[in-house]
Amino acid sequence: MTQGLRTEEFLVNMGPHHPSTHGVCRFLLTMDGEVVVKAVPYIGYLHRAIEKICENRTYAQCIPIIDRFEYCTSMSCELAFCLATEKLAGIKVPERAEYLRIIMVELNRIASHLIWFGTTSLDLGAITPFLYGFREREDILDLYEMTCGQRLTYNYIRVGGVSRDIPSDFIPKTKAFLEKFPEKVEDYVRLLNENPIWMVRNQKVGVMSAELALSYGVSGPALRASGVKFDIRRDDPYSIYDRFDFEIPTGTNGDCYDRYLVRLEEMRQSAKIVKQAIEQMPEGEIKTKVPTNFKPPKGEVYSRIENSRGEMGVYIQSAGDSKKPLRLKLRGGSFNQLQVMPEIVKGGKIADLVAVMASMDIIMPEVDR
Amino acid sequence: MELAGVFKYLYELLVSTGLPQVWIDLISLVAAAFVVFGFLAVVALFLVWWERKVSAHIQQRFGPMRTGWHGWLQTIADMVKLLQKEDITPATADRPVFFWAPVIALTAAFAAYVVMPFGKGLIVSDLNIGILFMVAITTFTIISLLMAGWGSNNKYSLLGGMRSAAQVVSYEVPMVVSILAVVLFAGSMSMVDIVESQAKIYQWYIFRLPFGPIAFIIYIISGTAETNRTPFDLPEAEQELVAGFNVEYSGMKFAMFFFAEFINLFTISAIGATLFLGGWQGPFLPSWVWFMGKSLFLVFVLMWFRWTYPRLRVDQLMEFSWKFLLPVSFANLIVAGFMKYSEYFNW
Amino acid sequence: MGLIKKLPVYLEKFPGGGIVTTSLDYVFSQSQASSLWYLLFGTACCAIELMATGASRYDFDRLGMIFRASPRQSDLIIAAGTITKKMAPRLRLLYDQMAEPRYVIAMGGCTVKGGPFYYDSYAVEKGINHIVPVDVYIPGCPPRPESLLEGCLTLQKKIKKLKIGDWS
Amino acid sequence: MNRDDLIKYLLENHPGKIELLDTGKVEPFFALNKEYLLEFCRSIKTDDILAMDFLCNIAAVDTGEKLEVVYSVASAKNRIRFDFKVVMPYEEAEVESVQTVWAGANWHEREIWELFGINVRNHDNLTRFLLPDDWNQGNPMRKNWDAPDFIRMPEL
Repeated sequence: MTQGLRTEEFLVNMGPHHPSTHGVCRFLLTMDGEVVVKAVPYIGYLHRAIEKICENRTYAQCIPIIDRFEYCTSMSCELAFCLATEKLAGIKVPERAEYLRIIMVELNRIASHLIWFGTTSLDLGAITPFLYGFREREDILDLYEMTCGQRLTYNYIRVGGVSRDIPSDFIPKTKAFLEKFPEKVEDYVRLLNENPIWMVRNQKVGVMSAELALSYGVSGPALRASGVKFDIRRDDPYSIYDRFDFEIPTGTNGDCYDRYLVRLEEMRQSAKIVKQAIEQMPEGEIKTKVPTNFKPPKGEVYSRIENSRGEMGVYIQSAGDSKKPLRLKLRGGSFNQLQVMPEIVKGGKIADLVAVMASMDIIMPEVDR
Repeated sequence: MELAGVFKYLYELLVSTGLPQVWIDLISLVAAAFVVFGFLAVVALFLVWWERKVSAHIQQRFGPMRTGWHGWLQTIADMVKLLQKEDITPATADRPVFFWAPVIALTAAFAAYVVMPFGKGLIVSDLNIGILFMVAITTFTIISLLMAGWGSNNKYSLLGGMRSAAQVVSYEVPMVVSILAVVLFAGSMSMVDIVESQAKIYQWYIFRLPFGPIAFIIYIISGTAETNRTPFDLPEAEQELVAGFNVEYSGMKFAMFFFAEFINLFTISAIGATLFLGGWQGPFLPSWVWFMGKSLFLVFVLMWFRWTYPRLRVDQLMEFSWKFLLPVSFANLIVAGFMKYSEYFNW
Repeated sequence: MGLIKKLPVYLEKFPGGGIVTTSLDYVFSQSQASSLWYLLFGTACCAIELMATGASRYDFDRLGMIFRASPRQSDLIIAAGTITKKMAPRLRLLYDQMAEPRYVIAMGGCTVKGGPFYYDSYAVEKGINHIVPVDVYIPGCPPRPESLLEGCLTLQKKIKKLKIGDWS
Repeated sequence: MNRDDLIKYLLENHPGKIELLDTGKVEPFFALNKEYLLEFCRSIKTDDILAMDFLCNIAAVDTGEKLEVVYSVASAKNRIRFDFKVVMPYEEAEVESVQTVWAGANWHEREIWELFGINVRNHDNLTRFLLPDDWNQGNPMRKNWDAPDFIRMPEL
């Protein structure tokens, strides 16, 4: 193409402050004109030493810190940590608390996917869907606020149950939200799915094969879009997910468009799960009594749940004689998804990098911790 | 109320002072320049506010509310604030290029209005090559964007400048070809002649089937690309290039780019209104009201595009222009030629 | 810039110049306060609340605040989220790239004093006030959009009191 | 494959090389010698019955007496998950890189190298990435680590 014309590659430093990096990731791009020849991610700009902090906190004190590990889905993080601790200490959770947890976590998945929907469309230049996504998210945040008083970092799910019962108007309001939410999703579908610009920007962009995804440990919607039907909620069921009826959407091509479709469908499925959980929820206790400074027996456990960005794992090692964990390691889906990025953006345009980054739904605190 | 009468009266007043003809011409030209300049400044201020309001209501919010009634003073506040800002020139910048880029952007944006027929008899200079002049002068904006991209000595601005150059070169062609179809039919390049050839509503070029609507759509698409607006806002794509060519500009220089952008938006809409929607032609109301109404309607359409569509990628943008718009516009030109030839269509 | 700064000095020499300076003060400070363009700078949890504040329900645009991606064109950094030791030099760089007059809002506990990451963290900068000068502190983890709006109104009040000569 | 079958299968296939730890949890937990690590990882990945194609996590642990590196693996096909760890004294803080088996191990290993000071043999890119580029205060996740500006939470 460029025979006889001397061209030179140049370096572009994208980030850590850049509108499309969703926080503070930095890419060092080697560019040939508009084409990305090589992309090297540099992380750590949000490394807050959460693991070190948690080693010096009691188990109850860890929960607020872990909230901030992945702030888009704080509820899931709490759930992952509490499940791991309960597994370690052998604590049983009351039925009602299990259902409350599921309702909260699935609503949180919807909220997180709405953030993804907004930022993705923003990254591809469509500003209005961003505001639509946040509009629906506010309704979910209202539900949380009436339950635990916080909008973003909840500290609601505790070891042994949940911190408090839901108020009396929570159920009707949730039902009202679930009633209108599918229509809103249809709005997004009408706005973007068939939009020719949206399609050319996303289809055949950032194709990730199933083998590549698995070898890099990519999980969650990104893995399912590559055609691997793997969902921890179904394949390694935790809590009470085996009682619900839901589908696991998968893609075929593993491109940005499939990842988009998979996430849209997941929002619908989550709404379905919440609906079932509300119907099945029994009355009763919401918390097993656990002493404030309880000391789990000596042991170690790795427990994982399906977060909205993939597998969220918590590894806890307990020394047995301490009220603090000896080691707590958090594993977020974005960590592996960012790692695979250089492989799949190679040879694309700089605009494709933005599209891929958006469709992977990378969120930096999960990477940096 | 026709504004042309007012200007005629003022001109006669000037003549009656008995000054030599040279002075009269000079004074009237300078006065016309000031009037157009002032008018455009008001239009640009209004458009910025309007854009924010339109976007806000599309997005189910209010937009500026606290600076004046429904925020109508917002743009003025923005401008006064930008005036107060520190004027930064990066140490590594190519200083003259960096300095002159916004000036050229603004000048090119204003110069287009020499041949714009604002109303019946309201035109600064009715050149017989009016539309050619217009197309030529609006292209100057690109030079300024390239200068800004190069002069800033920043990789993002350079990419932005390059993108805008490539984009405008490729969209200029279908745009001119679609305009040519109109010129062919009007038989003149003078803006006034073009407007006068669309006296009745069925004579508006947009209603002349089949070539009119196609030419209009091609024109609007390439016009959106020329003004660097979504879905073709690649030169300043926030998510890719931070702010594109103007990433290093601050204060008044940025305000000039900002102004030029909105004046260009109005230019594209005004040309569209003149060529396809009958310009100032229309019943009952004064001619300048019709002109403004049609232009602002087109501005609204462009804003609607901007707040609805995602952005194209740079290679897709080029493909769309060269592989789709250009062939269609040529075919359209041929159709227009046949129609002109056959008396039947020539109403 | 320098000229505008010296304007009151020249104007006061004329009779009635004081009135002009006072009304200029008013116009300038009002316009600055009502058009605070903020830099799109968010690192952690607070960035989500910042986005939510910009979205439909709370709508930053009502106050005339829109985001700019380039620091050159923005007047305000809303430091939303934890600033780590690795990020601190970048924040300073961004601040240095902004054009005067510029303002900083420290949003959230992390930027005020390290927040929940004050103890036992080896990587978090304990307060951004020793990186950049801060105008308004907003506590909370993360602050609600209402408190962010309140913080912006406080900043506006602060700016409205400024006189022409006061700029740094 | 249930828990007992899995334990039996693994112990039969790697006789004397791996040791089952009693944690009482659903997923079995093994300990193995660090010389055997790479071979073990290869074999469980290529094994048709196991096909552990998914590396969940690598966590390094400083227990105060010794260092441990814990690998959590899963199979997306066969719904199997188990963990294994290598234990080493402080003086021999070194493991073999498993990124030839699972490419995603790369960053996890960089992390344990940076935060725990455990050297990773045959790793292609052991460079700073979580800590600032000019970091010179050692490996902060070690238990005995301390620095002048490191403030411990007071006991309540």
